[in-house]
Amino acid sequence: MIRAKVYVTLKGGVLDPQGETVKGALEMLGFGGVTDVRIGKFMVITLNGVSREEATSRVDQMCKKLLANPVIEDYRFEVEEG
Amino acid sequence: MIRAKVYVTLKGGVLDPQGETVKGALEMLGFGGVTDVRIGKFMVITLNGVSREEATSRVDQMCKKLLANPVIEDYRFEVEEG
Amino acid sequence: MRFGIVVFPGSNCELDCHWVVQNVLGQQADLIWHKENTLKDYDCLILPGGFAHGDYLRTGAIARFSPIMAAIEDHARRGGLVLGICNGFQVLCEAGLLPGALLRNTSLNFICRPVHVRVDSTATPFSAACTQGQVLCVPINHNEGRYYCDAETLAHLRDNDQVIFRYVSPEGKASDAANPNGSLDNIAGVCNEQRNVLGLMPHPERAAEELLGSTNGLLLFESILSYGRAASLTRG
Amino acid sequence: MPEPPVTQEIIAAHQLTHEEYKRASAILGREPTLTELGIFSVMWSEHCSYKSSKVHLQTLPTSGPRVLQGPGENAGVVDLGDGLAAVFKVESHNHPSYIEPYQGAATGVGGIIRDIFTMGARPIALLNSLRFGPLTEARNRYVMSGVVGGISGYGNAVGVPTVGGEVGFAECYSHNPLVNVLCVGIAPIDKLFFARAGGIGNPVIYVGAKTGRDGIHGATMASETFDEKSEERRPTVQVGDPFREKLLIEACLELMRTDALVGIQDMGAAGLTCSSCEMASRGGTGVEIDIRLVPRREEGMTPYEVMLSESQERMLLVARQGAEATVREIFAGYDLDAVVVGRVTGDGVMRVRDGERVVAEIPVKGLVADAPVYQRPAVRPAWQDEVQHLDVDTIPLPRDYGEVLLQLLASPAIACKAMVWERYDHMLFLNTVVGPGADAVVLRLKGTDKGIALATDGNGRYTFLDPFTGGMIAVAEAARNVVASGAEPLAITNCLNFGDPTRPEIMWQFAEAVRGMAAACGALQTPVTGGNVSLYNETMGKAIFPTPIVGMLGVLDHISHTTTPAWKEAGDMVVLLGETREELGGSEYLKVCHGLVQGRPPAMDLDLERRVQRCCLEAIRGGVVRSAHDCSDGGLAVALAEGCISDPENQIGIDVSLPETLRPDALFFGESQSRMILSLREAGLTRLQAIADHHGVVVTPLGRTGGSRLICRGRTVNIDIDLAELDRVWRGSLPASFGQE
Ligand SMILES: Nc1ncnc2c1ncn2[C@@H]1O[C@H](COP(=O)(O)OP(=O)(O)O)[C@@H](O)[C@H]1O
Ligand SMILES: [Mg+2]
Repeated sequence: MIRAKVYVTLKGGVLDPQGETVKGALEMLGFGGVTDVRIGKFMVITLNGVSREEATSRVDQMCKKLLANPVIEDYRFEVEEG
Repeated sequence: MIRAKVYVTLKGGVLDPQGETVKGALEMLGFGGVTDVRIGKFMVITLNGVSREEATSRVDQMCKKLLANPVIEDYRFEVEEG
Repeated sequence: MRFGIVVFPGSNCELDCHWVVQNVLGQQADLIWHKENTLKDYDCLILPGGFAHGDYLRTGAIARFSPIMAAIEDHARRGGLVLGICNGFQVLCEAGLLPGALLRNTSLNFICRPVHVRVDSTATPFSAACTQGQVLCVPINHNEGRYYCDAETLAHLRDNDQVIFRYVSPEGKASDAANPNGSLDNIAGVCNEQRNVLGLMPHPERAAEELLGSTNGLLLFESILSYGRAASLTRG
Repeated sequence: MPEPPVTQEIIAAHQLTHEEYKRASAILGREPTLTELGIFSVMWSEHCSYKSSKVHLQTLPTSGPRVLQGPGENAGVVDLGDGLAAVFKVESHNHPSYIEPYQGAATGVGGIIRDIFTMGARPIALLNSLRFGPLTEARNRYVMSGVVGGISGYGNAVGVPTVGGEVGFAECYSHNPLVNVLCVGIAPIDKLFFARAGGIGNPVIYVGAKTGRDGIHGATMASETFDEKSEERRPTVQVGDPFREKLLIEACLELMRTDALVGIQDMGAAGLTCSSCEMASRGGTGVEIDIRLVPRREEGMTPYEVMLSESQERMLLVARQGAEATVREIFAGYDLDAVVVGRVTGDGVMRVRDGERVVAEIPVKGLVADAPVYQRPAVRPAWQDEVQHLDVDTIPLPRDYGEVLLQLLASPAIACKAMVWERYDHMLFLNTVVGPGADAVVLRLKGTDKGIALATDGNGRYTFLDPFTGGMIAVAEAARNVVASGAEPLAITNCLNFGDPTRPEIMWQFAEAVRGMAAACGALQTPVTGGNVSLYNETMGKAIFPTPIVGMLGVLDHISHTTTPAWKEAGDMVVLLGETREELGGSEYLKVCHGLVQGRPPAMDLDLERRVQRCCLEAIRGGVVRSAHDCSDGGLAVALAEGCISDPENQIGIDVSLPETLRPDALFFGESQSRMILSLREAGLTRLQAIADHHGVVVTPLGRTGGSRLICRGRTVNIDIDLAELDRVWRGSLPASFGQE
């Protein structure tokens, strides 16, 4: 069994109103010192019956095709066995 | 400067319609071997002027109070300096 | 004219588009399930509003892989008209038939209400019946309507007169206050370079009958019809 | 795997009383197994069995010439003419919405929609009736945002427009918000479906989403009061999937166009258990299910868990033998499961197997028809006299009536709710002729000249002060709202939100409110076609205001009769139908300006109410009326202000003079019932007078529309406010509570 952890984040220049709102809410709750909040997606994909290399290349394909939109997002992932 | 990476995921038994739908889409696209997809949030919080320990305890409080919904979500985070 | 209305799982404005095309305009319209692989000879395809695949992951992200999409691309390549309304616009962007992407509204809230949009180009088959700079009152209904593209694309869109609709005040001024969702440059609708594919966030089919409050949206449909009439004339 | 033995603790945890446990054992002729215990427990919960409320509900009038289906099915059905039927019902999701506001409200929307399309109707609209604690508290704002977000998130995505509703606020809802959702659907009269398991040997088919461990014990949870420990039960929260539900609607409606279907029921509270045995009970049959066949999304689920799961977006249906393939094919087209899980049997038994092993075997009649019914003690509380006592002479008259009007317009109960309904798709299907923001919503019926009108209403404060009157007013006001929109009221659905029924004072409130509703439904000829009861709305021993919510359905013979509250043109006459008495008890004015929840609510004369409504409707149909508005919360002054500003595109002022025959605060802010404000062209006045005389209704000319100010002249009262100021206060108040602008 292989678990891939995929992180999809908004590209640098893209406004993240959710992050801004959370930042504002944290300040309102009295949490000081927060200078930035960015919110992205965290996906855990479980694969069966594939090798680590195979999984790595497949997950990369998944990200390119479906999981991230290159116009607005970057992605990154890790693959773990076990 | 401290960067906290926060991972918010749905609790085990909680239905993840989004994950299920993405799983179905991956299958439709011909990606075999995917047995499960779960989708959560990935947040990056930048803090200034606090120690690592201080940041750790603050982020934990943030998660408890705001970032995760304890009814249906779990959270986990890492704190990095620099 | 013959209209084809594409139905994705989770679409929900297909019957409304069908109603307007058939009962208000008196034209023929078919509903086309997304699992179809081929298209009949339609003059105009409509990708309606709704929540294809629940809007899960990203709006339109999964729908763009529907079997019907290849036929839609083909139709567009051959110069056929494609109108994406709201979710349909999102699908067309994901599919690369239109530039840019649609992000979550800056208010983080779903918004359903009439807004004012200005017609910034009448040089499309979808806006020819309008006058340049005309202000239309048409409802929006979305959670992800914030148009975004990179600076280069934006410059290109402007240079090529591809921004067709902008959110404005009732007096026709584009301002932040008149921008309901934080769209870049107040963009409410864009077309492709060939000008035969249009996507817009407002719902013209919701402004097509006096009984429901406005007929401003009919101008889009009327533009399409006169384009169709002209085309059939030249075709002989 | 054998089930653990049933111990005293387990019985207690299932909230069966000793007597109920004995009764269950007697029905079985032995001790129940764990699965059986679970089944009895949910079926005999308050939520499913109506054991405390049944005796009272039976007193409601439920039949009439237009009623095609009264209580007893998934929803009520009313004949609209032209071969069309309206299917409608309201449902509560109060407890789940407190625990998880977003998902609680979302799954509430999903649940009520299933009740509608299960009857063969396409759901065309939703309304919601919400109650929250004061928005000055962060937790209440969080709950309200979550609930509104959940309704928006689910309703919009499932593709059913949310066209109206109401929102109210009071301290008592802080720990017990109310989330009541109404759904209406339209079906051809000859294509209705019922929840009956007919035809021995017919397949029982499970369709929709897979089963997980969601909400196990949700039904019993909905029948408990809250305490600090409730937090621990949180994992039972269900998550809604509007996308799957949308597919389920389309698949079911497609199946209903074939002849494959015999009976169908949604899996709501108590899931597979409730749907299967209720269908068997209605069909006079038995049913046998093998839980091994049930599609699941989690591993290792026990029979108990499968039977009690409240996973959403599932339906159970009975098909004709031989039609299995048709069913499978249709659902496969929508990528939904459709699995034969059992058969209809002739032995009147609900039999649950886990493969070969029988894990439950219960006579259906015992479980459903012989469920316990309680005539619980009902006693008028000692404090009732005290709260009803009001000495108006101790209430100081306001110094500045304009200031009071602004205060009332800013009160969240009265303030503009656009912030809420702009988050709902209220235009889908192109039927919304009058959307949220008017007295009632009006939807056209495509293919006919007709329309339907819907309104929800209920005043917890009135009902708290006098449950009988409160019950009457809930019905009367809902009807008045529907009349104001140009429709004739036909029938109601209702949701009864009350506290702990084992407390005699709560039971008294319940009985009285139902008695009031029954009286009003009788007088106004609007029978009850169904509804829902939500009890145990208390936290730490404190109950909510008794809050009956009425959903009224009306029909417009012609859509051109549609009428809205806003003035149409300057120079029109504005008149009051009905009479104003010196009634300040229970008013919003007393609450907002004097901090009092005190006195008797305004009196309700049902005969007068009927005459006022008939008069208004006749005048509308006769083409005399240009605008009509019910005069309720905040009284005359607020109703006049709303007439001026409620249409943002066309705000018109008014200038009225009133003879001060009563205390001026009662005159302007009192909430006397059976009053409506109409505007009309001057030339129509004689005609209106004639109609009013015929119905024995008093018409009082108040003044004329025009200008850009609201001006009220009296001897001591002088209100003179710019409309822009009224508008700013009224529209800005709710957003301001949430820190916006
Ligand atoms: N307050 C009420 N007034 C009239 N009928 C009611 C009321 N509450 C419940 N009922 C009727 O009792 C029946 C059972 O309701 P319920 O268990 O809520 O159905 P469902 O499981 O479909 O939601 C329905 O026919 C419903 O209309
Ligand atoms: Mg039901």
